[in-house]
Amino acid sequence: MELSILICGEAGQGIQTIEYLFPNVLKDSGLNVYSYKEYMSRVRGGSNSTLIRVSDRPVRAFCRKVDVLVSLSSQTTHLSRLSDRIDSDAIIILDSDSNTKLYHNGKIIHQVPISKLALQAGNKVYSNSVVLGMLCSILNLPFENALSAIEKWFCNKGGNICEENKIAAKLGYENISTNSDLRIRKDFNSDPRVKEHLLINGAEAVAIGALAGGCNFVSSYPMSPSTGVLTNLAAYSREFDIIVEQAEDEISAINMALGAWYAGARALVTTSGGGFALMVEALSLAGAIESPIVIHLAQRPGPATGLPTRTEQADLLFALFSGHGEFERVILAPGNIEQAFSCTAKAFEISDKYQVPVFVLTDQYLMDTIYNFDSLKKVEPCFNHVVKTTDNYKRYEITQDGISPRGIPGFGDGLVCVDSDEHDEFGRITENFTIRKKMVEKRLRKLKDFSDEVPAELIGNEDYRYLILCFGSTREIVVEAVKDFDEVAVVHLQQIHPLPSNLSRYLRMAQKVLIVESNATSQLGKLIKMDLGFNNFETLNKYNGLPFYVEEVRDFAKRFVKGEI
Amino acid sequence: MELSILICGEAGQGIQTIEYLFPNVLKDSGLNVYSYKEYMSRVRGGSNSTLIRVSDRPVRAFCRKVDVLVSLSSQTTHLSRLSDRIDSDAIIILDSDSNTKLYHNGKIIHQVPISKLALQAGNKVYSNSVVLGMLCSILNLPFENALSAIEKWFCNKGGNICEENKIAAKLGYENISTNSDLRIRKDFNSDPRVKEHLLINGAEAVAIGALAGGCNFVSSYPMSPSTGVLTNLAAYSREFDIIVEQAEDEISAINMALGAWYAGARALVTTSGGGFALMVEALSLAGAIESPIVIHLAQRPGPATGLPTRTEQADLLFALFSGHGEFERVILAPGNIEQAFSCTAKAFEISDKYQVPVFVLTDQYLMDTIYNFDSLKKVEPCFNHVVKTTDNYKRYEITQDGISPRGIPGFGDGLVCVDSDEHDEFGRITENFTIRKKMVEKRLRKLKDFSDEVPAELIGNEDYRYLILCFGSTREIVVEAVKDFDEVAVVHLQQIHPLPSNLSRYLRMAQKVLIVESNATSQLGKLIKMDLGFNNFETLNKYNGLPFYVEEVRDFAKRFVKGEI
Amino acid sequence: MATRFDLENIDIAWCPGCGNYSIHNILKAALEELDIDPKNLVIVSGIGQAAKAPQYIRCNYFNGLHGRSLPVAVGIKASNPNLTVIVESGDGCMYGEGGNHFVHAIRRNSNITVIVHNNMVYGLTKGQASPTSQRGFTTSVQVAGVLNEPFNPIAVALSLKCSFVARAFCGDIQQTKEIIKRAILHEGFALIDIFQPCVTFNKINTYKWFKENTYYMKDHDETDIRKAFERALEESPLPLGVFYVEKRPTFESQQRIYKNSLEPLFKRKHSVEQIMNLIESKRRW
Amino acid sequence: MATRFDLENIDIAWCPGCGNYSIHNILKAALEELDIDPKNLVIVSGIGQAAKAPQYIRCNYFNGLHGRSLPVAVGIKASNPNLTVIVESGDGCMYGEGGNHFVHAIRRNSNITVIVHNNMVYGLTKGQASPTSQRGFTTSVQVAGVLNEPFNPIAVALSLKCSFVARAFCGDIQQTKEIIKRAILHEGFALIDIFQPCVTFNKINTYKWFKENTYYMKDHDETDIRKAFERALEESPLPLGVFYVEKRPTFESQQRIYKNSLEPLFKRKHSVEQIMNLIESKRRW
Ligand SMILES: Cc1ncc(C[n+]2csc(CCOP(=O)(O)OP(=O)(O)O)c2C)c(N)n1
Ligand SMILES: Cc1ncc(C[n+]2csc(CCOP(=O)(O)OP(=O)(O)O)c2C)c(N)n1
Ligand code: SF4
Ligand code: SF4
Ligand SMILES: [Mg+2]
Ligand SMILES: [Mg+2]
Repeated sequence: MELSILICGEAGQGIQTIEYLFPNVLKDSGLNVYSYKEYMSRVRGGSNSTLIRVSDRPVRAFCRKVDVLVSLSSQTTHLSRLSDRIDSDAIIILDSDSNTKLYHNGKIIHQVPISKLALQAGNKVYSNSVVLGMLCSILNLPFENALSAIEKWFCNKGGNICEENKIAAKLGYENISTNSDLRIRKDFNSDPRVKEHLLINGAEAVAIGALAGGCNFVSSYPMSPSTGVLTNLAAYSREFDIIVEQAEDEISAINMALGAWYAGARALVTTSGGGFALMVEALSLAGAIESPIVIHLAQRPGPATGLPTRTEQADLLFALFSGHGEFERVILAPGNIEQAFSCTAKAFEISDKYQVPVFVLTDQYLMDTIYNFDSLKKVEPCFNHVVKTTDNYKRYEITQDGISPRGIPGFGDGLVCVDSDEHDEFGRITENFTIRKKMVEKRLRKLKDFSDEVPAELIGNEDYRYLILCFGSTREIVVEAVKDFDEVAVVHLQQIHPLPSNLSRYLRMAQKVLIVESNATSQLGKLIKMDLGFNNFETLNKYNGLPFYVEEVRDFAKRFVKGEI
Repeated sequence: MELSILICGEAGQGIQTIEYLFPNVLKDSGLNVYSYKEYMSRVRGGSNSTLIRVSDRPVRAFCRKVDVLVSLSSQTTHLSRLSDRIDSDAIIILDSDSNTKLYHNGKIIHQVPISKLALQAGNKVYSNSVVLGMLCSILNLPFENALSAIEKWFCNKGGNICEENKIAAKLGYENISTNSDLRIRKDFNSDPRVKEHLLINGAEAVAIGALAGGCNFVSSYPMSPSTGVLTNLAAYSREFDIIVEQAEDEISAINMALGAWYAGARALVTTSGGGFALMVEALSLAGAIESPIVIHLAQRPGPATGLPTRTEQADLLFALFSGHGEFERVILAPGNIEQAFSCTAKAFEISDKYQVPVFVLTDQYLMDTIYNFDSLKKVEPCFNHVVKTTDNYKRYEITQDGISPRGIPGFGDGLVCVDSDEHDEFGRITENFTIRKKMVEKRLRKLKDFSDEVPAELIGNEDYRYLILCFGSTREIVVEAVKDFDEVAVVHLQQIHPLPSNLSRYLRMAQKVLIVESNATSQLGKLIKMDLGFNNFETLNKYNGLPFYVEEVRDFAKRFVKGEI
Repeated sequence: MATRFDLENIDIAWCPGCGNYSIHNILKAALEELDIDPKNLVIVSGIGQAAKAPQYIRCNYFNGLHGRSLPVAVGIKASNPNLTVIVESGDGCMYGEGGNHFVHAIRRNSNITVIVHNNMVYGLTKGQASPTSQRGFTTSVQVAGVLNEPFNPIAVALSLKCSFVARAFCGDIQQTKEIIKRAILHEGFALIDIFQPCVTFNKINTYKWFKENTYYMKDHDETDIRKAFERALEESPLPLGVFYVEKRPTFESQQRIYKNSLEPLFKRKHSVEQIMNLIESKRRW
Repeated sequence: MATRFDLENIDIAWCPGCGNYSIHNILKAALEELDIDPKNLVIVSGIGQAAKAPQYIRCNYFNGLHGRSLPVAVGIKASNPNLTVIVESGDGCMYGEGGNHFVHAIRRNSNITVIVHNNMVYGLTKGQASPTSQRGFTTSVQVAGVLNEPFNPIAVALSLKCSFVARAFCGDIQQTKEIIKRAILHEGFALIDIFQPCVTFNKINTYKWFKENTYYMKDHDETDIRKAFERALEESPLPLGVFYVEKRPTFESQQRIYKNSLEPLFKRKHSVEQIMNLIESKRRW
């Protein structure tokens, strides 16, 4: 049993509140829930929508199909914008003064006086509560469930707000209950375990993952869609020992973070493509001074400002090759919320251990995705890789594995000297050709023995003939898309660089390989050609700013399996 | 007949003057000359050297072998630093108070009282003139040749300077003539045509190429080894209609240049890896607004500050994948001085025509290389791609080849609107998914029909079994290294992206392929795997900050042909 | 007032009640009164709410990167001094991300007009502190309130001897328009920092607050930089008006190539012969 | 004077006669007199001739990127407030490439000391103009001479209410040393712009020129920012000494985590339990 609900309207009309309250109501009711919002780069007006999927089985992916659409706006422009997602059997509800039906592009529109009911309850801004009531009624949930949500959310705001919102919800609830066309009453099986689940979005998962990784310093500059990680950490800074600084620009942000690592902190920067572009020189600095640094890079469509609030996976090769000169780095791209947490925590450990930059590569889709899940990976105590220095300490001691014990100033008897120029083992500037060569080799040796921190994950039939490869945030979409296919398996990559050693075998076992990426130039495909010499694959790409729909991956995969592609 | 002379000493001791005067003397004497300097990142002191090769045939490459070494310093540290280049048969001359011999590390050192002779002529700083005299004598050139050089250089400086330098040169000349050990007197065949040759370095060639390409605006920030292009253009600005602006930083430099292109100028930025790293966001802007921009990227060893005055080819993949989001670009890497000129001129034409960023990828080796040559490619009148706009002008009109006629403000009846956000055909911001998709495709379509501006160049035996592939500044070194090999040919690439269409055939015709690159990670090799699916090659890499020696490429190629590699 | 700069059928992305609307209207009126030809006008902006402004005016525009409007404008004006070049951006864009260009563009004294929509907050990214946010201002990032000394654009511009320095409040249409007109007519770098309420994210510095905390300078000597600096340091109330004006050669006027003619670069000839001569000269030394 | 900061057998890359040597010696003497432990001292620099300075002192150092010393220093001091953090760089590094950090680090008021070797030229890259180069200064890039208004670091710092602002001349060892000592002891961002002749590339602003064109301020009220600004505008001769001092909370002292203890971040416990509690709290809303 499943239902897919799309709520649309202008920025500022209250979608955000519903998007927060309703999933929580559903979870409290023991139902699985997924939500994702697509929204314009503006604060008021425009046209936004949030998809909420409800199910008695776990749901975790973006889909095209809409069963119920609720428009907070009376403007039909929102419907037009979403028209390719609204099939003829969808129930469409539009705010209106009347309670009658209407036809739009051949579809029936149920008009509900949402804002009128809100006004009746006391204020037009209570529309979101009206809709909450409506949605609860549509799903046949007891009204009490809506009520307790409203109490939690509004009842510390003082005045009549709480009571009036309750009335608004009630009016919405009743409007639907008494409207025979709109009683859907699908019967969901409530699962009591779901009530105990976690419900967070990708941004929170990265932020909490950072804490789990021992992050105690974050310096960044706001940029969608990466800002959520910064604001979450800022909120945690009220209780956790973490310094949160908004820098004057991204260049400052990353240099500050490098200073922090140098002095013994575990620092993070969170940014998006354009901001990261400004950090590239300092990334190379991290390479030169062998400083750890964790970079959360939340991708959005480029080039340049592009589509600031939308999603894409087009910065993979940029992350891999950015920075002048040659030095190592690690790139992790979590596939879902649990992995957003675990990759970020792991990023700090890897970065500290190998003394290389580590990227956590996400995107707007993952940042703004919410679903319920059972648990996160266990938080481990941080292993501190810093050594107490002795007199005559060599920051860049040449070692077999290329990793030199890392000291910090003020801890031990040595001096810690780091230099962006080529340097000797003590960190002092040198132009000696032999030392230069040794230092290049030392820096490039560090990941030679990189054991796979996150192997490629095979999902589905182990005796596959067809393999679908994807990375990062497309995981759940691809998995749902082909879950009922015979002879098809999915391989998902979290560890993009170095590529996990088990990947090549998976690829070569397949008769045909399809690579699914949210970009136009098949960047993972290029990487696989380059790193594995594997050239034999088809590609599916999307780059209009929206994530893949489950359905379009499914349709394409069908044709791929049939040999039509 | 050939002689290889190495002059060494501290920064500030006058090597630079000799390096300027002596090649000119040689050319005026009808001898072919090549020179390259390796020097430390400091203004005084340290240890630098300049290699000058003289020959009666064209010489254009860096070699290990030194026949004559002249040290302007009495310190033997310079000799130690250069010891792997000094064979037992080399004649070593060291400044000293006495005129006697000495043994150092088993080699004979001829002591010549260079600075004493200079002082005798009037001032210690005339050492360079003493050495000039010595060199002319060693080569058995008439003293008059040295004399006229000194007149040209010193005789507008006023006072006794001119006369005293002449005396110094004379003293140097005579010291050698009367020293039987040091009379080398190889007999070179003077070629009168050489006297009419051009003699410029790579930096001048790029600067003049820019003028030839119609460059009339350069905004940059000083950074070795790219500054020479800026200072040359600044010098030309006294006569040419070109605006030269030193920006406050590289971010400003490139944004200024984009403003200049927008208003109808042809703008260049010249920088090195670290400076370019700061331009990456604006590179993406150029991609988004489809602005032409020419970027001269003079590579030096990284990461970070690295070795500021030395050479490397390690920014190839960085140039190729830098910038967030997906957009096209062209990368040209000239192989010698003539190509430095022609590539730069061509870069402006390509950039204007396709409205994409074009890189001219050089390095310190090419910038600081000097040799005589017959002529440069003909200067062509610039074809102005700008259109006069009409009312309702669409800056981003969707066209079949992806290229929209480019208007500029104040020229025609239209308005020219460019936007770093995703935009419609008029350049106005949009979040329409369909338009987004079309614009991505339009931008990526522009180079689909890119006819090879510079095909891969096959040098040597067309019936080769062994192929050596190289790009950019290693051309002349590799060509000289294998010129006497049977069954070996060289393919040199100037056009790195898009790869020229004739490359693949050349590669697949070879039995074995060797790729020679001045970097540690074989970046061209990676590119060829990725773009051509060609995986079957060996590599030779150098990354200590010095260019390849002809000899080391030759030795490696020998072993490669023998099957030892 | 209808102007030649109006666009039809456009969807303006600002919130209802936002101060950007009035700056927008004032600017159009000022341009109209100065009789400027839209085809000869270029508005350059960065990224932010304010930076969307050129999208809503009939003109040429270059809507570039966050923080990078000034170098673009300098490049445009230097390549074609006949264009009227106006920069319009937000406080974060100009003084935060773009701070270094702000400093150095002032030193250059390009003949451009710079209008900063100063709402003391990052609007587009939803309410973080900007360099001009007041101490104690709490946001989702500055959870304990802003700790830094606010950036005083007037004082900084004066310390750089900016040749035209003014502050305005968008709530006062008439005087703001006059200041903008003077700025556009001024030959050299003209800065106008305009107080602009952000009704969504800045609940402290509202229309009311600005009205109550500002006053117009009277009898102020615009040529006295010391006095101007003293005024710039005043905090409550904040002075409005023109702080300082100086006549100084512009960046463009000092370029050799514009000494005899203002012909823009794109109209100048590419002389093959001159280049050939240069090349030939390299056969001798 | 021999100090605990001396290094043996080092090859200093500066030209003979360069002003950097005396700044170097003065700094070592000041540190010695303040009895600072080299192990507790971090010198942060960028890239340039001046920026090589930390290589020649016995201390911890972070020799970072051109222009980026300040954010690094802020990050270090914030992570471990017990370290003495000094920034040493050139005029190009600090006011050119690093201009935006200069502006905003001052606003933050981190407790760091910033020593700028101001030789009014780009030394390491061989003689181009820097932001502080005087008008008319000709170089291989500025072939027609510098056209821009020189950057006045003192005036700019004052306009940002920098909590300690001073100018010195490296030719005067005694007074420069005293200023440096005061700056290091000052709690907050302390700027000392030190005139430093570049004997190789700046033939205008020589030792002699600086001697003849500077004077020490007498009877100057260091707490009066208006007076300080007036002084900062004086051009010939140029005033030396401390222009302005203000006591203001530092960046570090305002951080919640340092309210009760100055324990550096690396010594603080990673509390698995606290994180588990946070995670568990996400099961409820
Ligand atoms: C390099 C970069 N960093 C960050 C951003 C995200 N960003 C867009 S607008 C903005 C702040 C806008 O504030 P302001 O300039 O004051 O304009 P307002 O929206 O308040 O008018 C930021 C941080 C970006 N687009 N580019
Ligand atoms: C990003 C970047 N741009 C440019 C350079 C080249 N560069 C090195 S030092 C320097 C200028 C140095 O001038 P200044 O800071 O005044 O120091 P000085 O050498 O005069 O002491 C420049 C431009 C660089 N290293 N990095
Ligand atoms: S967020 Fe603020 S600045 Fe932006 S449009 Fe709304 S009110 Fe105006
Ligand atoms: S170039 Fe100038 S600043 Fe650099 S070391 Fe020499 S004299 Fe000093
Ligand atoms: Mg703002
Ligand atoms: Mg300097």
